[in-house]
Amino acid sequence: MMDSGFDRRDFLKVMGWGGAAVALSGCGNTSIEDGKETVAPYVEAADYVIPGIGVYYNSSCAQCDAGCSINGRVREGRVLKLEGNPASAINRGRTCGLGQAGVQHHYNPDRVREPLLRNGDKGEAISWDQAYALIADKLSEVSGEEIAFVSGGVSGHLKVLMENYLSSFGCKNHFVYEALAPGVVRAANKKAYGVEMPRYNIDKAKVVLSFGADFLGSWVSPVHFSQQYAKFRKGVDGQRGTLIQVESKMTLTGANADRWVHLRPGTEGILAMGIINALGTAKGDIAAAVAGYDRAFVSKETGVPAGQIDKIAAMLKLRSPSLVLAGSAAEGYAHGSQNADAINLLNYVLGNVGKTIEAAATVPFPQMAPATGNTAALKSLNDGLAAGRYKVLFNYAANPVFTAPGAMSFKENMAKADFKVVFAHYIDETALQADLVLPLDSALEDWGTQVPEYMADGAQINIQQPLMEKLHANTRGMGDILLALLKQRQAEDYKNYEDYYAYLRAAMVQNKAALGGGSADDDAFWNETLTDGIIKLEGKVTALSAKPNVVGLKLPTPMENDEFPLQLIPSVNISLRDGRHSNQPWLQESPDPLTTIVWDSWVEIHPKKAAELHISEGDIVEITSKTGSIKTQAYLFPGIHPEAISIPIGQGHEALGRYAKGYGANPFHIMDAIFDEETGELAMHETRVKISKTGQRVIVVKDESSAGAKQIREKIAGRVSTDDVDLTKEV
Amino acid sequence: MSVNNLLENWSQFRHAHPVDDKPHDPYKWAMTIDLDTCSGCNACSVACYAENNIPVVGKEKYAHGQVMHWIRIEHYWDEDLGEEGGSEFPEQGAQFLPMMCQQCEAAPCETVCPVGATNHTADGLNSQVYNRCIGSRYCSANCPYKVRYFNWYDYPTTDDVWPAEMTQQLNPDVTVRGKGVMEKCTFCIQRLHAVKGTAKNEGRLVRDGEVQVACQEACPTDAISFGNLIDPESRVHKQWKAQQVELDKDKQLKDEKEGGTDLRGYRILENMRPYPSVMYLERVRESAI
Amino acid sequence: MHRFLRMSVLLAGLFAVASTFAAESLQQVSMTEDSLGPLVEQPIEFPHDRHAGDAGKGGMEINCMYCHTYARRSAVAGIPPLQKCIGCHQSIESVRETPRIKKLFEYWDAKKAIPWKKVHDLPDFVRFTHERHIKRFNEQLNRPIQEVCGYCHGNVKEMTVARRSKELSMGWCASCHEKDHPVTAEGGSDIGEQAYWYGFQKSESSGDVLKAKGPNDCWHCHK
Amino acid sequence: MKDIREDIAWAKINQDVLKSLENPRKLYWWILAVALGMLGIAVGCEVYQYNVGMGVANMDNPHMWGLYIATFIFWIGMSHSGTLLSAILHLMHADWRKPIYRFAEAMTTFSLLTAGLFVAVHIGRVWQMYYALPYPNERGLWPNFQSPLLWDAMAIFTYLSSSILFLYVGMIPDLAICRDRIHAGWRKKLYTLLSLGWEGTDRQWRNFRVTYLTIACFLIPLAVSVHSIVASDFGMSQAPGWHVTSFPPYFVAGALYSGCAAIITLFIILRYVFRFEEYMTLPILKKIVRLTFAIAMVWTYLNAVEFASVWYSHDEASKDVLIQKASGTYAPFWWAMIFCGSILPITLAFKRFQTNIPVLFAVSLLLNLGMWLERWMIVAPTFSHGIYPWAWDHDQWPSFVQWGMVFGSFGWFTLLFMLFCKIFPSVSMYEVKEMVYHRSLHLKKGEADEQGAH
Repeated sequence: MMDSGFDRRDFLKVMGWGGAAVALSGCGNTSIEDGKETVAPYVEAADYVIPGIGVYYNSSCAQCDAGCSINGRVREGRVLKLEGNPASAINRGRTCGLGQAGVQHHYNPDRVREPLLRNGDKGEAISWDQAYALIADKLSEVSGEEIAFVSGGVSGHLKVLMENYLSSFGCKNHFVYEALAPGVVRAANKKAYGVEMPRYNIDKAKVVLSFGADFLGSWVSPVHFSQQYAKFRKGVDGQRGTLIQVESKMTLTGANADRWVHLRPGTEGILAMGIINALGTAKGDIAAAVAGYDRAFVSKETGVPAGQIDKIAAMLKLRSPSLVLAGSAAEGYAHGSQNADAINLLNYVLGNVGKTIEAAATVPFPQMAPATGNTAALKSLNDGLAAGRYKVLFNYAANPVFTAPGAMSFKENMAKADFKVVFAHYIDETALQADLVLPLDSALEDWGTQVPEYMADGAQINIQQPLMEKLHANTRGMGDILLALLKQRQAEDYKNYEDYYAYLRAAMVQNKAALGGGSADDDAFWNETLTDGIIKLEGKVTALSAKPNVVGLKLPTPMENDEFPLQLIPSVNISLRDGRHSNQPWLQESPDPLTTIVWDSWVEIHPKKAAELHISEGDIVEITSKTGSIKTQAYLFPGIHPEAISIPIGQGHEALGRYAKGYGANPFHIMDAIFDEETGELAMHETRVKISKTGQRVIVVKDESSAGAKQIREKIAGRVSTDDVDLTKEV
Repeated sequence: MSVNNLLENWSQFRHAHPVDDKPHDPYKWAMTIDLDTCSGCNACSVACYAENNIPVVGKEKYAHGQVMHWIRIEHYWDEDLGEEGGSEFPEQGAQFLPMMCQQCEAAPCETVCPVGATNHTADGLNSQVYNRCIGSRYCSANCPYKVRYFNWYDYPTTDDVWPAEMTQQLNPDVTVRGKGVMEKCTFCIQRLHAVKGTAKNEGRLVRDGEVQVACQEACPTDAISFGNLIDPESRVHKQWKAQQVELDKDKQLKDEKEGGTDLRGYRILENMRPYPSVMYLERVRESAI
Repeated sequence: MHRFLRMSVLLAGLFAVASTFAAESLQQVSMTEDSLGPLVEQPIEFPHDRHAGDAGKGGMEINCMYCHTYARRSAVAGIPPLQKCIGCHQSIESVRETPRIKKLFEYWDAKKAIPWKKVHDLPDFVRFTHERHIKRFNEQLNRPIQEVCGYCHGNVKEMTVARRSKELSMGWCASCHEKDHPVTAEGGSDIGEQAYWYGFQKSESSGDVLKAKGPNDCWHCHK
Repeated sequence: MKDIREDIAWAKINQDVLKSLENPRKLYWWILAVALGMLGIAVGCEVYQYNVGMGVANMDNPHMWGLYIATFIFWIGMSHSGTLLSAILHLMHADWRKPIYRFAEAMTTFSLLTAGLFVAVHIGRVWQMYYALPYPNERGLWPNFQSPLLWDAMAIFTYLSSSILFLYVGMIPDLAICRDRIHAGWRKKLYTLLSLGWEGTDRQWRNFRVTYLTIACFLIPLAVSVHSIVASDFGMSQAPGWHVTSFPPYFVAGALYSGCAAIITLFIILRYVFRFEEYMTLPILKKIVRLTFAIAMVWTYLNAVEFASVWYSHDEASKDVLIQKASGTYAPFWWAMIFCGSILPITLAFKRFQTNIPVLFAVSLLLNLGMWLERWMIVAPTFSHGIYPWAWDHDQWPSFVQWGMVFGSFGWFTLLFMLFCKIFPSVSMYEVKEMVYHRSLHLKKGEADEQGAH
């Protein structure tokens, strides 16, 4: 599709054809006019360029780390809409709401447009050369150990350049930080299966038992899992898959479960052991390990009725293969690793390993493999900053000031670094603290490669290519910036690469054999690659090692706390995630699926508990933890354990532009710094709080009507039980 | 609606009943939504915003109930939840339901519009003509599903709805609605027209799967299927047939069998006789657990 | 007869006359044709007559589709990229030094787009597609392209700068859509399964040759 | 007690009535000023709404119609009194209508004009309103003749034009009197033109009577149809609480009801402002009051019929709406309506109140409040509690823009009405003369009988 000689970027230039969309009134003409509007045709145009007809380009979605490949519709040089790329095994032509909103990340009016240097509490625009010079200058003053580089999960060539840059001045402090990452699960998987992220074949399972893994909403690779889920529901020969969700706060996945089991926060591991016990198929030391977990004990600790446990066990026994997943059960608690181990043990006992849990293929280029983010990194970074170990701090694709638990007082510690450089799309909370802010190209303007952490069938490398001309002249791609910085240090090695695009192309073309390019000539291979948007690879598959680890498996039983009687569950909102998307108005206005609340935070309380506390919907309540307190509106929500309350993450921005700033409250601010003993990951659900009315009231802004979420009179949303439906008759 | 149309074949403009006047030929667009696979993730809704230039009204106007989402995800709890003797927890989860204009065959909105701004098209859609609409809002008053949305403000000129940068994202194939007009789901008419054009150019009919509506294209669980109900090859046709749901019935035969049916297909508020073009498949829940 | 009666009769009469006249004349408006629209000031006074006009009158008889090449593939007919003008003109030495061509090359050297003014500019809520009309009349009915373009653009080959010569008002469009047009003419391209479609909207009056009206639902042009 | 003194000299009648064109009491100018002020508020609101959008009226989805439509119906209802008094009572040869029918007709005309404004105010794109009119146009488009709203537009237009005609024709003889009596000035010109050269010849009188009678006969079915059609805006829709067969008669009754109440109010005002004590006598007032009471009971009955038909129907949705009205957010207003509409009129049944001006004034105002609430209670609850539960919204409340507009409409009406009364004789002189004449005949006859008895 790229004809040589014609640079596609020309095409991507915005053409003045009829301006933007046409309007009914207000703007735009409403009667026949001659000679009012002007038309500016191309100076030169490739013959596939037809005004009025969209052209489609494949690229990669950068809204989250799942690594979906997208297909952008471009008209008159403007990218209008993103669809999924059907060729990608991960999302097979589908997208989530987040992905759809990618264009609003690109067109966002609050993007940073100039390099900004701190001057008092204002940022003043400087040129890139000045910025680069400044960095070089600052770095010359410090040693490698005094430099810290924080980034979100990175992969592909960007990661390579990043590592090269850091090693160029002997810096080992690359902190890969993701506020919401399955860190504990990875560790547990490593122990149980030998790999951090195996493939979960939800579609092959007859029963899925999920301990708080919100795989339809926000866990690991939601779009991929959603597709598997659809197959799983259709089932094989009419035997429809059954989903059981065990958690203390209903997630989107929980809302789709055949049976939603609520249990006391943190006792998931105990339940898992209880189920193994109830199965009674375990032998040897496993049997010994679970011996203590009889129905009475488990049911007492977890609050799950004994009958329920038996039912679950019975079904798991009856329908095989099944699949057991660990989500919040693992990430949530100080004993998360223990929970995860217990849950993996259940998988082992059920013999799912190798059936529904398979080894994933990995890309044959280890240096490109994703550096997966976790929260343990944040801890060590924070400690380092607190100790004043770091003089220069780089920050990319992470917003620790917003997402670090209040107890860490990260903001204060960050201030201890003398020189803070933030690569940013918007002025977010972290950028506000920076001394130098460097504006980035949007994901739709930039080149890049992406290696997803979670691989579907086979391995794949996603290509990211510009879908349109830069919106703002003075932004740069992260790759270009790193290249420029590298040239400061190792001019020789990189002199051949005029820009990141050149580097990328060279790097790919060199390895075209390994990338399945075969003997095709370079241009052909490169154009082919750009056209497909992904490179599919066999990848190498290391077989899973299924080994039970029951040694030292100890599951504490929850203890009471009178001062802070409630457990705070910071829930992950499907569209706002860790809050980096809160400035995309479509996402702000797309209601939370379970509460339909928009543009705000809320605290979910079980009606029973609310009645005790005389709290009703719309009351502004104050939630206080050891660390601090926030105020937000109360919402009575049946899908939560009475001993817990839940506040969604992602709102409560103090920066990030007009669509995010000043909406809702940020639960991270009151989060205690409690970590998983084994992995050092942040235990998200361990903060205990008390709740009190402030006396103020508001009307909750939500889509749900005053009828509540009830069907009245007419049948609106129908439901049948598996007994009275015959799925085999379906198309 | 010229004078001779008016005098000769007035009936062409109204479908009293889907069958007793002219049949849809060769196209009748229809939709099926599987509530068992729909996970309520909202992707469809956002995709619709992106495709159809729907304004984001902001918190304050949302609070006033002036939101514009053409497709909304409703969720319902079990009837007995929280009631006396009912369960305290939603043990069977929630029920999600995407609700958009049902493109009724005998649409209540059509008959009442004083200026005929909403009409039935030859391919069985319920058209909404913005530039004809005078904003009497009678159509919405008469819509049983309440899926019509009125432009209470002039969003193109309202701050922060479409700042300069964002206007570049607007879809040139879809009119941006000014204040005072009614709007609603169009089954992505712009996409339908595009493929119908291509088909005509090539002297054929639109093939199944050749066109996807925005919500369907985004849906991660493939819960939405859309196509030409007349085309026996289309997935929608097969689904409707398999579910024994007939477009022109206000009471399906299968429901009259005693002992009910083991099919999931139904249409919402069928008994009010709007003859909706959207069939829903009931959500299924495991009885053994 | 009494005075006040006379008066009222008079009034009634006046009203009747006036209203009927109004009704008539309003109907008439949509019928008047070939009144040239306003003259539009263009950056370069492009001579259509020179390019498309008949050889007899010193024209080049260039096919409309040669420059407005998008018309048969897209909703918009499109103004050709500067590239195209240059493509020919750099090898036409004879007129190389004329002011208009000089101007053209100035734009080219500056790699700057020529800001042409829209002449046939419909209201923003009207979606006209060139593609379908070209296919229908030029390819299926096998009518000469200049005639087909002429339906809406008038006799461009005799204009210099294009001017609107039809009203392009809704009634005017509808008046054509309500006519019966033969579905395929001699030498026209096959309509295949479309016969099905046309059969559906064919008019009563059609004899042996299949005739059909244009689409008449509002959504075809307003969406 | 007699409707009017039989010994008023005809000259005096002319004099008294014409005085009203010259020097009313101070109060008149006060009323005028206040009315103007109220109108100003409404104009302000409309300008704001026109510029910013309907949203400022705080309507939403599902609350698509607000107070505008409610008030629109209210004013349409108002208009029925005039026809009732002048046309129906005219055919029934009820003599007592003669002194008061003129202003009643004026009321009809002006309340129709007010109602018309509300349509314009309600429409989202008022600048495109002409689309709703069936006129031949270049686009070859016609409005949708199936839509009750269109019938509405037509019915109201017809009603307005014919009631103006009726008002005018009825005035011709009086205009002639004015023409002859008034001193030169723009008014004289006006009257001369309007009186169409009336000389009071027998021929003219005969034609006049015939014309007047014809229009009267024409007007009555029209009046009934107009409000039936307004009722069908709701009856023809399928929204719960609207889809009621008994709406047309119910609406007509309500209309006559509010009309009569309004007549009482204006009767009292005019009587004072223009010193019409001689003609607008208490006995006449008493008759109107009785009439009002009767209609009130009819309305109450039809109300009950509607509730019953909903209650015993199988239409669950409508039933819910009814329950919602009586117990939900709108309950206070709904019960207020019941009180004002059905309980309060009982007072009119008592003789001692039937001529008690202060009481009647207060009551008549309250009755109209009740009637306004009735219209609102028809419109709003259905929207807040429709068929589709997800779209329920019980919290919506009209903004100051809507209230301002409603408030202002009364100013607009009063303004027009008061101006009319100042420019045209608001008491029909020639008919009062007839009345006096009939009265004296009657007495003479009585005396004759007495003599016969001896």
